[in-house]
Amino acid sequence: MRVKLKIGENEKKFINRVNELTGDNVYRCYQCGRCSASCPMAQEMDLLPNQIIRKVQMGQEEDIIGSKTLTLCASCFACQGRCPKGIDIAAVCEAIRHLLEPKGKDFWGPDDVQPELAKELPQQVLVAVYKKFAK
Amino acid sequence: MRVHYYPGCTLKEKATNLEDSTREAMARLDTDLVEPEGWTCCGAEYPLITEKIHGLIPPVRILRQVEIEEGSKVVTTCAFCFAVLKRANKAMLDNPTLHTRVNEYLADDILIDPTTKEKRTHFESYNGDVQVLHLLEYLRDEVGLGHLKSLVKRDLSHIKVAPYYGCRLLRPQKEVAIDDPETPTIFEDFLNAIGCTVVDFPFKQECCGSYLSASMPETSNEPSYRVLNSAKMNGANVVALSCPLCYYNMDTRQDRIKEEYLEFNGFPVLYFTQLLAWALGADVETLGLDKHLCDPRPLFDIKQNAEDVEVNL
Amino acid sequence: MFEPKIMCFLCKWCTYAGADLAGTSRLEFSPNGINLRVMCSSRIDPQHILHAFKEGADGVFIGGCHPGDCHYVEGNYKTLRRVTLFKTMMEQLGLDPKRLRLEWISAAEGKKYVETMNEFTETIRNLGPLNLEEKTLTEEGVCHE
Amino acid sequence: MKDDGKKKRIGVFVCHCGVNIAGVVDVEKVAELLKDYPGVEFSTDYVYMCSEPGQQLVLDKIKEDKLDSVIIAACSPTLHEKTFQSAAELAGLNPHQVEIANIREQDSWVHPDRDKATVKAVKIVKSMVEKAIQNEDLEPIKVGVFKKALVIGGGVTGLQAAMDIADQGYEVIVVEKEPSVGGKMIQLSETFPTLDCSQCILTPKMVEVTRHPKIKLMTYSEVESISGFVGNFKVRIKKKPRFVDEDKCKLCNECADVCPQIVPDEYNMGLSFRKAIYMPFPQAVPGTYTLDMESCLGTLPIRCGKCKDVCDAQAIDYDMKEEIIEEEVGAVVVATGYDLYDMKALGEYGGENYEDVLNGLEFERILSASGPTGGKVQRPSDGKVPKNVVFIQCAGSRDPENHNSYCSKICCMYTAKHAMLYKHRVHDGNAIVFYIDVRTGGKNFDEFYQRATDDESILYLRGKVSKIFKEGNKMIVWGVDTLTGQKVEVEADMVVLAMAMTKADGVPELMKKLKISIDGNGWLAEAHPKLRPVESLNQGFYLAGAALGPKDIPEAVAQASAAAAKVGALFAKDELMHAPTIVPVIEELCSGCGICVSMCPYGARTLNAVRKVIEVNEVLCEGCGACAAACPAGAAQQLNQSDSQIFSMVKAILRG
Repeated sequence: MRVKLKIGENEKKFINRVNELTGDNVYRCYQCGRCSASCPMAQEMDLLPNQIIRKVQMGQEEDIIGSKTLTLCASCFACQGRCPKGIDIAAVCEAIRHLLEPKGKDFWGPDDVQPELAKELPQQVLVAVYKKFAK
Repeated sequence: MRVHYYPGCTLKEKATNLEDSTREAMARLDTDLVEPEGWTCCGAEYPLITEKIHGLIPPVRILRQVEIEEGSKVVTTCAFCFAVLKRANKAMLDNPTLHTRVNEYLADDILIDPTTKEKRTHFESYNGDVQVLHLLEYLRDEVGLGHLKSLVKRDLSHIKVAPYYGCRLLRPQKEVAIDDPETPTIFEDFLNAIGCTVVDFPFKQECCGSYLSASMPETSNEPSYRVLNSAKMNGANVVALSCPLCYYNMDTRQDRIKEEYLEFNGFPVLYFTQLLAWALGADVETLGLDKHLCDPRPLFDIKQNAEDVEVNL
Repeated sequence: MFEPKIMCFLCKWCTYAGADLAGTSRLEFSPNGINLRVMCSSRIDPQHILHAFKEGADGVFIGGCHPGDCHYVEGNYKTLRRVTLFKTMMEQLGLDPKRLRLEWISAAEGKKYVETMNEFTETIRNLGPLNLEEKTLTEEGVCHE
Repeated sequence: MKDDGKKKRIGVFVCHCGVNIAGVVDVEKVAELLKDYPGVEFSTDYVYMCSEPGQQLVLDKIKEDKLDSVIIAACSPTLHEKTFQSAAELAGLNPHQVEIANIREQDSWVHPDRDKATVKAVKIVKSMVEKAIQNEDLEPIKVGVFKKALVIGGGVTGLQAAMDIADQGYEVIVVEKEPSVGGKMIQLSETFPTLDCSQCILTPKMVEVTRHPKIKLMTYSEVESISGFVGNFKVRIKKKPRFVDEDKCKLCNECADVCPQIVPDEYNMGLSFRKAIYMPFPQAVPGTYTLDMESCLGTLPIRCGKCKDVCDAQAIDYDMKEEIIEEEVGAVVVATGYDLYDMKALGEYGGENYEDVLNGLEFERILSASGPTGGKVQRPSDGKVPKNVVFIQCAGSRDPENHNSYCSKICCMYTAKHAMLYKHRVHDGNAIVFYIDVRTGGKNFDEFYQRATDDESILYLRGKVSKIFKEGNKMIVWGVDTLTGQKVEVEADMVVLAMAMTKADGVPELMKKLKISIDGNGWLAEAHPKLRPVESLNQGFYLAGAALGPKDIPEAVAQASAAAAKVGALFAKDELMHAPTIVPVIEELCSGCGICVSMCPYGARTLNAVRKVIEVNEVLCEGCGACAAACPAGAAQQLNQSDSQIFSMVKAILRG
């Protein structure tokens, strides 16, 4: 793996937008990894929560776009609760999903619900998941 | 006593056992639950980013309705609704920008007055003055656990309960937490007050998989299984909770957990209000126990307790 | 635009040092206040404040150490008591008590000093000139601002 | 020395400070405008007033123009007031006739507008001229120095400071609140990076202190209050009753043998038990038993009283009372040390609920040959030898959101030591260290860390642990390795937390009494972080050791010696100069109302009931001026800061 690190206008724009949307500053993260150690979904992820923040710090938007992590976050705030800096990583994921929507990225839609689940799912689940992941 | 109560949409449909047991229990505590006129869904999830302001409209509208009806408090049992209402309320208190924008939007909202049936518009700003309480907080702070204990009619000491908080009652700490997020005791104190045997277990604040059970159903088996298994390993015979979504993941989906974890042979899950109503002497039929996938009825030893009820009554 | 005259009494240990820190940090702010250094804010006698108003001050500022941090044990509490009392007197005299401000600013709070000076200047600017000397006292001995 | 109506001859010197002032303020104009101001005899500007030629200019002009007061319009008085006072003194001028007009920090650096800054500079200078017109020549008040020091804290820092002061020939009192000196260091097993035994290097020092003829040791005692001022403090020390006569006690241990009360042993961090009457540890200094009355069953014969019965030396005295001892000292060294952050605050690591999750000091006791297991590594719950031990760094440190924002500094090194010593004792065991950064700045520190990884094959995983919980008889640790990007779960037999260092218990309350400021974290605040690291702003108080912030033993000892040197420098003088800007009484105006007496925090003012006037102890007066503001008659006037001076200055500022 090799990468030519570039923090140019586009990268800065991306980083600034994430900061704006979350009202925080991703550079506050010093990569202790406690979010990942706390995350109940870490086992399913291709990028751990701390790596998502790292990628934002480095302006590597492209690497995040395809990551499963964005749709594995259930906003349980375990990461934020134990983060020594109190960074809301669920909000960072939400911000990134939001930024990807105009680029045509749709993470989930009403048609994606499995028909056999549709009749048993509690209402709040459908509302929540639609709100979180749909365009 | 009369208090505003926001049930939320799930309680009217899939979680009627939570709704019914809540009403049954509160009636026995002489508390009249008043639903705000014309309430809607709260939105289930609080918007985490600043630009998604529309997510604040439904909860603030509900809270404002409570205020119009001269309520100073609103009680919820659903942990999701609780978190959304509480965070929205806090935003109205602490965030001047959101306060202005949401109120501007709601100023032209139309509402039918509950008494005069007149259409109203041009409302004054909602300033976050309604107190949002989870029922556990209401029981602790308004009813009083000592008083509650004195009203208990049945012996529940044989029920070994693992209290499951999940995420929404405890995090984010500064905005919603009803107790310390790492070492909470409010649920335990409540269970002790109604006479259950409390079982401490390390997964009480770990996530159950939440709404991923809709978008990626296979992923929520493991977190839910770990919670149930931990409760069992620590000697509980039931998990108690307050969230219809956690209930769905941990009870309704138990057949799918069994498919993945062959050694798992089921574990009962209850709403805390079912235990409360039962302790206060409610009829077993009112608790909606037949809705559970893993049958909890063996825990409700009706024969033994019926006599106690009569004696106490 | 009206440029108010502000008389500032600063204690040597905290607020004066805080004002110096604003300087070393090159924080720019409105130049309306001029400082007089005293050993402790408790050196300030209400008659010093009255004198300042009489000599043309539109506002008077007193800066001391945070509660508990006074170099002279509890001088700042004495100041607080005096200022609180004096403010009620100001009302009786027909002077707006907002023209007198007491603030705790430590040696490390250069930024707070600057913010306070800007804020206070703005407050006084909004209140307008005092011109106490030109005002005649009414029969009751009260000056109507 | 009133000038008897004689007009003052004042010189004004406006500094350019290169472009620092002149770049904004029109300094020539300022000097020019001041020329005609009443009282000003001479006015000029110069590029660097504080330079050698600049000072010479002032000196020459004082002589030439017979100036009896000078105003230096330059930087803040905190920087060069002393410089110019000395220069003026060389020219025969009283230093109290020198005033600084601060036109840099409080003008040119904060107001970039040239016109506004210049106008402001003129007003500032004029106000200082007004002050100078009424300035009097003042002579410093001379006070003697009580050449005896008080050291608060009997840990390694306090002991070192006491030894170093005593070796300079001065008397020292050491006050320690615990029954024995030794502090935290005496609890350590071995010290990094040399691995020499902590007790072996500290106990000789403890004994030396007791034998030193100049040192008086007061253990089981606390400082109640300190009054007075540098060179002349009065200290009240509370001596708690030990109920055992130190001189009579023969250390036979019979009392402890018969004592029926068992309580957790503080020395072993509660990992073992002691009796209610006990000696903290065999090498305790002073070597005596102490009866802990809070744990005692009862001294009446019907309750217990067994220890007294059995004591042949008749050393036990149940009637011993708390004593207050008063001492006079000239200087105080504060070496109150640190405590470990409370494990209860870390709920995610189980708080204190898991027996096999230890803090660093508890593990020190387990490693120590004098500890509860005699140095064998056994876990507290079942005494088994743990085969998998997880060490967690930064427990409570570097966490501004939930705990402490600072780095506790010593944990990286002692965790490496812990892991290494564990491997020395359990060869087939696994030691896993979770870290965020490994910080090994110090002589031979990184080499030591490398030994841990190279020779002992200790696995370092980069990531902070989020949760520890018990499953069966294992502790499950949820961590992460950020280097490979994996969430890691470890089944451990025992976990050791490198708990943050924090302020010692009771320190904020004590510092309030001593008027020593503390920072937001509760650490003592030094007078200047770089240049005056062992002094307090409160004169006569010197600070050393971990009470100032996390540090290791050599650093604490170095600070102790530094503080001792400062005390020595103070004691080398026979007299101290006390600032003369006090508030005397103009007797003709004083009605003896006594209002000022209640204003004075130092007890410097007393009412002479016979003469009905206030008398002022000029040595006690610190010159705050609170009394001057309160005096209804204007009889209390601060020297060189009189009401009349303030009025003139205010006028110059507002009308000048």
